[in-house]
Amino acid sequence: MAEDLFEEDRERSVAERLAAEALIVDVDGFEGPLDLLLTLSRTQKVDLRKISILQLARQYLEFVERAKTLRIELAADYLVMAAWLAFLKSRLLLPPDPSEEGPSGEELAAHLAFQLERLQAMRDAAAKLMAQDRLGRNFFARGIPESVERVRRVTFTATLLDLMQGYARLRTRDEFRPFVMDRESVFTMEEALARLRGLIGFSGTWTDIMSYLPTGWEEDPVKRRSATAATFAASLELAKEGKVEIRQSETFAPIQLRRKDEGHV
Amino acid sequence: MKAMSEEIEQKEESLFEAPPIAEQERMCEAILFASAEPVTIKELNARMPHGCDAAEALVHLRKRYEGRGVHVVKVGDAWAMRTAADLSFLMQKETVETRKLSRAAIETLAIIAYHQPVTRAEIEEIRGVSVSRGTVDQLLEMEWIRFGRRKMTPGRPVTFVVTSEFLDHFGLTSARDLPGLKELRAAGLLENRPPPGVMALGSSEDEEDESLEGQSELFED
Amino acid sequence: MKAMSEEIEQKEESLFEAPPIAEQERMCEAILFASAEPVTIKELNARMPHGCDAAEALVHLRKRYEGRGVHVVKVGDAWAMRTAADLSFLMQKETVETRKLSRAAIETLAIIAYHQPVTRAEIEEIRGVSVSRGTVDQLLEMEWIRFGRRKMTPGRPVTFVVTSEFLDHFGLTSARDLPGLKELRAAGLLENRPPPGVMALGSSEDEEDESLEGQSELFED
Repeated sequence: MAEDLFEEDRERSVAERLAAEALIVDVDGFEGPLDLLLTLSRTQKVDLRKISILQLARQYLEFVERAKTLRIELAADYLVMAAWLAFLKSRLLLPPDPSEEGPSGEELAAHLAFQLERLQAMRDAAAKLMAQDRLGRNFFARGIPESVERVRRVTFTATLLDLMQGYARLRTRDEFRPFVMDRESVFTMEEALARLRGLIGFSGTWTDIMSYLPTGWEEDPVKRRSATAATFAASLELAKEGKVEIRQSETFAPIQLRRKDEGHV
Repeated sequence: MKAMSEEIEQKEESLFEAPPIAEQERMCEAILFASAEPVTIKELNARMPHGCDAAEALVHLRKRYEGRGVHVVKVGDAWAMRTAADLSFLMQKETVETRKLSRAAIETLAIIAYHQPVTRAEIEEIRGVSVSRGTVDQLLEMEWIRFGRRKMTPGRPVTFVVTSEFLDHFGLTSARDLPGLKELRAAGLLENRPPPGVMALGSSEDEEDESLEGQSELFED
Repeated sequence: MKAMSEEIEQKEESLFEAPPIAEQERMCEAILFASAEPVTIKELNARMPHGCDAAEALVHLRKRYEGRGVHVVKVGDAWAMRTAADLSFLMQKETVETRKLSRAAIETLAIIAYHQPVTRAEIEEIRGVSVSRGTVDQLLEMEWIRFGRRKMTPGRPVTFVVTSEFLDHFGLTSARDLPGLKELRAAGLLENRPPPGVMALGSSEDEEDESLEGQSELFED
């Protein structure tokens, strides 16, 4: 390969050099280094299978050099390709070193040639594809398609397990209840408050708050406790609002309350 | 592309000589097929090479489609192709969708299966809610339940029983094959009850929100 | 309406006896004729009365339309009626302006069609440049390509394949009918030859994803 190097050089006409130069200006028009290589390869005017990769590498490196002198920024992948081609070039020019690992220069060159040929083949195929008779251009579909009415039929299904679970759910519903607090013996503060508000107007004198417990809540200790607590809390609330006064003579003595009149201080 | 330019040449030639009638028929066929609207004879003639006689071509085309799945029909003063009226039933696509029965339907069905013959009032008593007409209708329509004998009680209410289609669907020989509560429990179908006594005090404010539905959801999975 | 209910009756009867083949041919004709999109044999059979054999009816129908202005064509596993390509000169009125594809999109489309199923890395390896998102998006949006199976290689990359819409648009029965496919394969240009050694070219960093198998799967069956 090294021998025909100079011959190739001589063969390059001025016109081709000019063409290569023109490419520099148009670097944006290339779709990557492989596209550029393919374009450069056309100057060789040979079948891609017989292309001289060495010559192509030189053309490419020249291109990159020119771009540099013209201060054209080249994308990184163009530079990576340049480095790789420089490496390839040295491999192709130097006699093979038997101690060296890895593929030979010829193998690398053959692969690059294959890539170029494959890219070219895909471009040709793309052109052929686009030249096919095409729907809406060369042949046509029905112009008035008749709409297909969709009739949707729904069928319902259930499994035996669904059925049994459904029944089990029903039959065991009464056996237990979800988290509901038993409120039968609870007299809430809201209830006590409502009750006190209604009664307080008549309480001009000190009265034991126990006398305000609702009827029916005095006997059962559970109910009594709840009602007492609620009534006491309610009376505190009313005192806070300035509606009543509360007093207790000593610890555990009865708690008394009376209406707070405007006149009282 | 080549075909197209040949055709253009032919078009120019045809200023002097019209294509054979069979070819004209083909042209009418293609135009009527592809056109989004019915096409008048005038328009056909305008689109076909000079010297063509669309009216004559249509006579042939019409005859060719006689008795076929597609007809050449006149729409106003224009022509179109339409599928044959007797094949209109083909212009619908049936899609079958399978859905799970609603819970109300399953529960109603279960009660009928376990308690048959059973009246609507009895179903309602067991479910604790009224049974909607739609639910019963759906089960009747599916032919999984049918009316049984009237009950010899005041008002002689109708009863419901399950059908042999029901037994077929669920792979049962008779409704007596349905597992009982004990077996359901043994099979682990009733195990998901909440442990008793774990009442959360603070969370009980919204108890009135809880309906029967909400409650039994707890046991579902 | 009367005709339709008769037809439904006929449909039910035909559980036991299919209509004569000439009638089935008419039915296929009507269905294909009415549809702008290709219709699969499966759908044809689903829409025709029980017991019909759409595949057989289509053989007859196809023959009947040979040389006509409208053809019966196969698109993937579906069938459609299309006007004869040689009459395209009559159809200027119907021509739809298709969106112009970029060179990158056309090349990418061709690579997918000829190499399918193919990964993005493989496309990039062939083009020597990274594939922009927009290009793939555009082709996906046009429904000319779709995602294929993942490749059973490290990283399990997704693959792209062409769709039946692609075949329909380019008048191809299957991807095997792509122009020049045989020659390309014979020349070894559809092989995914890994580069010798470890030197990677251009953007093919992730070439270890690429395996030899799978490339020609589509064309094998």
